[in-house]
Amino acid sequence: MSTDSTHAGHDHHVAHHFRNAEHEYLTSKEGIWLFMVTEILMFGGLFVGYSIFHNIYPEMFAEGAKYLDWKMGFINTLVLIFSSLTMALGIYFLQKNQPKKAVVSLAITILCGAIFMVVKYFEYTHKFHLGIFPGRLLDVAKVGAEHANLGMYFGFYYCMTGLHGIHVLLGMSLITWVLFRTIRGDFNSNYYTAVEGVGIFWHIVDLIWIFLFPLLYLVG
Amino acid sequence: MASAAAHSDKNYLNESSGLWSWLTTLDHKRIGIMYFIAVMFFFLLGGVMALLLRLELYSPGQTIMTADQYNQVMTYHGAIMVFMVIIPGIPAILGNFFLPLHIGAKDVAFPRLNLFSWYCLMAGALLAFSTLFTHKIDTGWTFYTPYSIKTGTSVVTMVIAAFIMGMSSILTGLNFIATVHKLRAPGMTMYRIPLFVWALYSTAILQVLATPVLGITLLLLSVERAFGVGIFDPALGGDPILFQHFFWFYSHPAVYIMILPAMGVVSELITAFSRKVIFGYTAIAYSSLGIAGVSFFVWGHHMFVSGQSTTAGVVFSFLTMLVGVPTAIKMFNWLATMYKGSVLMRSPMLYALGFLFLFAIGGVTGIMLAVVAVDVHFHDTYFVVAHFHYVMVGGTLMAIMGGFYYWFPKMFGKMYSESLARLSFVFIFIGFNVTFFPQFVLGAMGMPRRYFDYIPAYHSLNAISTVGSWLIAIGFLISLYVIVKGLISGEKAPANPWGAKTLEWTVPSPPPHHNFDVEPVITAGPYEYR
Amino acid sequence: MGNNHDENHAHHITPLETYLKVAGALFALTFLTVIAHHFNNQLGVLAAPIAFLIATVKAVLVMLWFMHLKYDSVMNRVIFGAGFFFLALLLFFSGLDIWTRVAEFSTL
Amino acid sequence: MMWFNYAQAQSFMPTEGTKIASQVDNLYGFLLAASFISCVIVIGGMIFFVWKYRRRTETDKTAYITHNTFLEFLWSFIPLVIFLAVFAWGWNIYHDMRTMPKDALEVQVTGKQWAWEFEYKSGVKTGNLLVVPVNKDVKLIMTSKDVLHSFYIPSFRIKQDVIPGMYTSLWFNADKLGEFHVFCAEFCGTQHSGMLATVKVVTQAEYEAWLIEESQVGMLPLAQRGQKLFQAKACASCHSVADASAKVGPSLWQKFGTKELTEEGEFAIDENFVRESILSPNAKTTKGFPKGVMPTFQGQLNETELSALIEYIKTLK
Repeated sequence: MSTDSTHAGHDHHVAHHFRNAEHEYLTSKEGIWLFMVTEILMFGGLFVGYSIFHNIYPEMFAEGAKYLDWKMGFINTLVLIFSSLTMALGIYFLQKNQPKKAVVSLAITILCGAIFMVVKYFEYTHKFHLGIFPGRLLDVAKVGAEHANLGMYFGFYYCMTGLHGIHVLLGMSLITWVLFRTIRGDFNSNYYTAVEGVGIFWHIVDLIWIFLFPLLYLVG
Repeated sequence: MASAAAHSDKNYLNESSGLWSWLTTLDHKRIGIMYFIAVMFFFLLGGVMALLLRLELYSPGQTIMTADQYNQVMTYHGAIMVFMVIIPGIPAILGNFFLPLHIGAKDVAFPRLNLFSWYCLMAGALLAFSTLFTHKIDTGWTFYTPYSIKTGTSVVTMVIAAFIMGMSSILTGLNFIATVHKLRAPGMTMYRIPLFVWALYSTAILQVLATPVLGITLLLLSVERAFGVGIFDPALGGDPILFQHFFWFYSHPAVYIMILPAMGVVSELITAFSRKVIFGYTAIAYSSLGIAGVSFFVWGHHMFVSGQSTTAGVVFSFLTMLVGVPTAIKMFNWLATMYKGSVLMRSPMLYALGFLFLFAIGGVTGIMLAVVAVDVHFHDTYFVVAHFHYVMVGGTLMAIMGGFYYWFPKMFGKMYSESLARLSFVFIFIGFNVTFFPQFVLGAMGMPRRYFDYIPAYHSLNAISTVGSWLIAIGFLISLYVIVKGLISGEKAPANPWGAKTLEWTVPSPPPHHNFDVEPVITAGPYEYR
Repeated sequence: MGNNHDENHAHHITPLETYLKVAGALFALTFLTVIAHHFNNQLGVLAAPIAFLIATVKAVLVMLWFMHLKYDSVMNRVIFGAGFFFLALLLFFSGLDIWTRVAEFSTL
Repeated sequence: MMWFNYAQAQSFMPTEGTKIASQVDNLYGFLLAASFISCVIVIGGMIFFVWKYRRRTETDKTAYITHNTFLEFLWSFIPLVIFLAVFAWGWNIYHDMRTMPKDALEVQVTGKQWAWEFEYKSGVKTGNLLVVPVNKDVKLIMTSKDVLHSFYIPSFRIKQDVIPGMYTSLWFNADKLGEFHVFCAEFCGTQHSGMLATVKVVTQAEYEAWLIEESQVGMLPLAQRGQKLFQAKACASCHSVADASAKVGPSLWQKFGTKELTEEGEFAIDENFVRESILSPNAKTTKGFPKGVMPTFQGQLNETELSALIEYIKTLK
């Protein structure tokens, strides 16, 4: 959304239908926020479904939560919060016209995203190993599940963490894109709309995880 | 105006040429035309399917297709008309073209996103049509579980197609909100924007807020089919009624995504052809917002007999009644606009009056359906089919046609044959009533919808309805001829053939690439006929 | 709305210190969540509300400072808030149906 | 034709078979009248204005009327009052519809693709035929075996979706003797429009006699029991028995003892073939008919019932 600009070297060119750079910045930012609302509502649908079925089958959900290792979720929470900080710092350094520091911050953010995905990978493979798959693929006998429809809990688990994981990957590629543009010198204290937009997206990813962590790992 | 018309012969149509210049254009006007071409094609396809359905229902028993084929054609007719015609219809064609012109902007806020959303619609449509060559789906456009989980057809492909088309709709809405908020010309306050823009704005809010929930619902349905998660599958402890809640949370506001822009068009037409200031600008503007707001509270009226709780049924029935009020306000305001006006019956006005006529009937039958005890009888019968066709076709399609004839001179810089356009209206209007009025009676007599076959008592009314569908087809064919002939050999259109007051008529026809050579400064409301 | 903003308005820059404080608070709250989790049995029914209360506080911190909503326009705050409002609506009405449904039991 | 045998249409609505139906019709009548008046005001007003204020000259001056608060209040408030009134009226009737009577005659209803099964407390089972005594509260406890269906009796103005995995209910008190249509009103696949049943309202004495007759099915000769079973399981909605016409499945008329070309090869139709076709229908399917359409009856029929069905199929000549 924030890409309606031609990036010719260092000077940002304001698109013809805007009055000035500030006009473009404010409009782009509103566009980004509107897009974030759709993200919230899409994830929210899953949260609503989760809370309704959690209410209908509290014991089954409690059983499901037992198969999750809260330590993994905890580590990932810390990693994501740290990445959110470095993302915010990336923008801060651009505002201060310190692109080198911004590049380092953004690189750390991508690294944190990668760590998050690696931890997720180990969590997933461990579950697959135990026969814990979503829905009817869940091997009730192998898992030794007490509730026959335990697959529903893991349906939610995989849908929510999977969709979140896709967003993490998406966020990482977006940050990589602004990272390269920062190296190229596209951004400075006068123009950093794209970084700000990607930042907001990355914080949304963090925001969703902040709720997923207690929902899936702790409360169950 | 005169100086503007004489200004230059460069306009958005001939400013660059070649197919590639169209496929990569960022000009909102060209994107509007591209939507027009695509939607017209989809409409033709959906229309042919409608004719086939009516032909099959001409008499009881198998007439021209088997039951399975009927169910497939019924599904595609619904899905095409909803996702590819009526939802993108007015916002994406007329909205794209005229929203920036109406508020004095050079383009929409995010032109690339605008083009991208056209490609989303195309990608979704292609994916949807791909299912025609695999296992044609037969769930109806509503994809109700558990049938959509059990049927052995390409539901997942279709659902992903709908997801992508939904994305197109979201992006259009997002773009419009930002445009209305940020790109208004100096002096163009929110109370000076034309009512069409108010309607598009309200629609855009719905598109942004409701569509994501459809997205997640459809994704969950795919997951349900792939992994049997059981959220919507009763066999696995899920709740099929919850699917309906999620589905209608989007699809009821979607009904207003379809009708609100139509109301906006009608507001423009009535004031332009009565050459009189709109009556109750504020009331019409706020009733658009009001309808959009309340539409999120009423979805349960699609589920009065679904097995949802009695309490929920009563609450939803009550809230539904509230939607009726802003709708009534609009109807009366339009009437009052004509009072002491100078009414000219050109073809766009005919369509606007046709809208009023059909929407009045669609509206009052809507109230009948909102009364829960009466709805129990009418639910899922032809009464409902007739009702929503009166609103969607009689309402939205009439407004599309009217708006298109109104703005045709501006869009293409040519005039069309007025007499043939009127003839087309006569066929569509009469044909429409012949087709759908008998369906109210059929519904009251108890004929359920989505029926391939019916008991002989329903025969004569069904036959009348089928004959009516042919009249509609003739009407649209005439319109197609009018458009093609106008494009090829229409007279050159002046900048303002109707003497209307909104901003788009101050620029030459067709408008130049950047819309306004000098940014307009606005000092008065949009309908200053003094 | 967009017409009369200050054209040369300099964007608000949150001090580095504030970012670090917010991050510190987020880390602390995450630890607090886990600590509370260890007392689940003692907390009983309060366990879930406490966990979500902490999560909400964290979310608000992220939104206000990391996402700069504290210094953003009212419109953007309203837009973002609308998302949560309509989500609550979906939950409320779906729940209204599900929790007021009177189950019919077969007598056969 | 069938319509008139069943119930005569009265002024575009089906016969009122219950008191609730008359109440619904009264409300509908009111709504029709109110709607007609509103349409006359709106459409009539529109036509009048269009004619009265038609453009006479190109330079017509029009009045500059931007709004009128009192009028606008009136046409918001009056509709609101009417809407709330009809809402309350509708709620009242709906309340009666949804309040289940105590001590009602309870019948278990099962919807399946594409037939209705009814089971009475005495164990009598029927297919697509619901027999009830007149002037007695009847409560239907309904569920579905596969997908959503909707149980709809137009003459009683009642309708309720039938949902797999849960029970929904309906009640009625028929005050007219006769036969009434039952439709499936929720889309359920290929034969959705063929999923019809009949409600037969009879006197209490006739009802009791019918129940006894039905419960003595066990005494009947094997072939006749098979015929009853064939009806109760609604086999006829997919298989014709009187001629060779194909429905959803192949005709069973004059089939026994012949050879059948299936997707898996040619087989003689003997007792074992029929048995297998009932219990595992997808093992061999007749050429030209898709697999996976016929549900299995494994576990739903005992040995005697199977023999009865086979015996009945033998008699289709």
